[in-house]
Amino acid sequence: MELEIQDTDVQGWTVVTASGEIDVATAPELRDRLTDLIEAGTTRVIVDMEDVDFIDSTGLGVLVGGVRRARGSEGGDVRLVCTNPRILKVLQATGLHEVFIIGADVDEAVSAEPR
Amino acid sequence: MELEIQDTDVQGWTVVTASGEIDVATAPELRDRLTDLIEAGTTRVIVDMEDVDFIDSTGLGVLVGGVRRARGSEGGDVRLVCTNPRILKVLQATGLHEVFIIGADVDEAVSAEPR
Amino acid sequence: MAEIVLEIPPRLDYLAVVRLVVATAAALDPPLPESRLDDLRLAVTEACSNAIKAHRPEAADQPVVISCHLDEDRFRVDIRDRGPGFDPDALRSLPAPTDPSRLQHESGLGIPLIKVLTDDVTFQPAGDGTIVSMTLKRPPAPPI
Amino acid sequence: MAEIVLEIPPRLDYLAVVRLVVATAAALDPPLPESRLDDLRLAVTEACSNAIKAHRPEAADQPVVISCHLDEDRFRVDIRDRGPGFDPDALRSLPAPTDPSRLQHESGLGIPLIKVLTDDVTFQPAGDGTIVSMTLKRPPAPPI
Ligand SMILES: Nc1ncnc2c1ncn2[C@@H]1O[C@H](COP(=O)(O)OP(=O)(O)O)[C@@H](O)[C@H]1O
Ligand SMILES: Nc1ncnc2c1ncn2[C@@H]1O[C@H](COP(=O)(O)OP(=O)(O)O)[C@@H](O)[C@H]1O
Repeated sequence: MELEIQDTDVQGWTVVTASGEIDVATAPELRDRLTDLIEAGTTRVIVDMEDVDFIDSTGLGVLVGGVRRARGSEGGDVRLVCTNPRILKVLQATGLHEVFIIGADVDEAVSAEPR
Repeated sequence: MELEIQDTDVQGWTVVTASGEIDVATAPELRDRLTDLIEAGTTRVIVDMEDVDFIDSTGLGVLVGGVRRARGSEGGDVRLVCTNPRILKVLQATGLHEVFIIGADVDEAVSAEPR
Repeated sequence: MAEIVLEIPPRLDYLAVVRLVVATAAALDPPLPESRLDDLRLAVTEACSNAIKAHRPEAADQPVVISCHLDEDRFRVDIRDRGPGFDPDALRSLPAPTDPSRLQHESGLGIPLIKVLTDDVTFQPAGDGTIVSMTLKRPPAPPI
Repeated sequence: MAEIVLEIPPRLDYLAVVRLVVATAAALDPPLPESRLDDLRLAVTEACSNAIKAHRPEAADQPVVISCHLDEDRFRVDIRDRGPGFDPDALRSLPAPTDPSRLQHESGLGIPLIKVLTDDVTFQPAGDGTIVSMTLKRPPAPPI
């Protein structure tokens, strides 16, 4: 798994672009990065999953933890960019598509109604 | 392994483009195609190996057999197009770079001096 | 019936190897369709990561054994660990996705996922550990 | 020292799986360099295809066993078959490439290749078969 972090100029959202395989072996790195961002006050985070080809339950759990921490702050959230049917299928199979706000691109994720 | 056979307009040479892995499991198909061509009188054959990422001793043996059969006819040969260092290394390790005529492209292979 | 067996040390960085082997075995003739290979890769990852964790710390020097059974009409993979065992029926289910307390749970998705992704799964206590057996059916061969 | 073991049916269409597993194991920390992974893939293919052929026809239902031994300074892979055994020192060497009779030989390149590609190889008779042990040294770790 590779991670890249980029500020956007859209309403203070920060984009974390993940690529490769997010599994129990690599997910801790994603957890650390998300936690660091949120604790440092960057509570609006988009995780761009367009280049992720595999995610397991540990990876999903890291995203759930991120959402919980981010939503603890006014206006905070961790949202996903994802159109890959493989990954969408796993989000659906776990019901997590009802937990996360998922957009087809960063603009769509940013402009969605909060949950 | 995939094979594609194309006539060229260069001096009656026919190009067999191989791709993928040529190993003991897939080489028999290459052997059959080469033997069919040569027995049908197409004794000038270029095997384009630019998209081959693996070849084992059985694959090399098939090429040696092809060279023997083709050189049995006046002006016949099986020549290789190969610039991939992985494959060139194996040709060198076996001394077969001194048996085959190897070009960087079809033109170079066709215009080389016969051995 | 062919059988492929893989033994790995109980370390999470071997999971990528396991996925590769199992998916490659399942793609052999007659192959599982691509989308079922995805299901298999994920189900195997979940079962195998549970197995690896179950080896800590007592069985850290014992292998986790993955065996693939290739039948005409089904593909079965067994994951055998030397862990303490567990009762799969005693696991608490997660709150509904719409329940705000769902966000409190970062784990517990593995076995529910395995159940959704496979056509059949069994958890058998095996003396000194557990065998998780997962089956995916192959699609019927097209008529000739 | 970690160990990865793979058992396969003696069928040539499993060679691609073997290459994958062995190369993936050797790419684990500390990884062999890419060009040595190529050497390893080819050497393992040669040894394993000899092992598979040696199972015909008597041992067609017995597995070929590939085990990888991951040490700090070297990677070793053993291929164990249940074939009739052979004497590697009795093999005739091939004519020189410049000798026209070289073209008469379409086989016999496997073991010479293994010897060139590995840092060490041994062929041990093992009761009911042969163990071919191939070692590739890892490059020394860069100074910190
Ligand atoms: N092979 C196993 N051996 C022992 N315990 C296991 C095994 N598989 C699962 N478990 C237990 O079941 C629990 C639930 O597993 P799972 O649904 O995969 O979620 P998670 O691994 O995220 O906790 C694990 O936390 C563990 O306690
Ligand atoms: N594991 C083995 N068991 C029995 N015989 C073997 C084994 N490996 C090699 N041999 C014998 O050695 C010969 C030479 O092997 P090799 O150099 O790989 O060339 P090839 O396989 O093309 O004949 C084989 O033909 C076979 O008779």
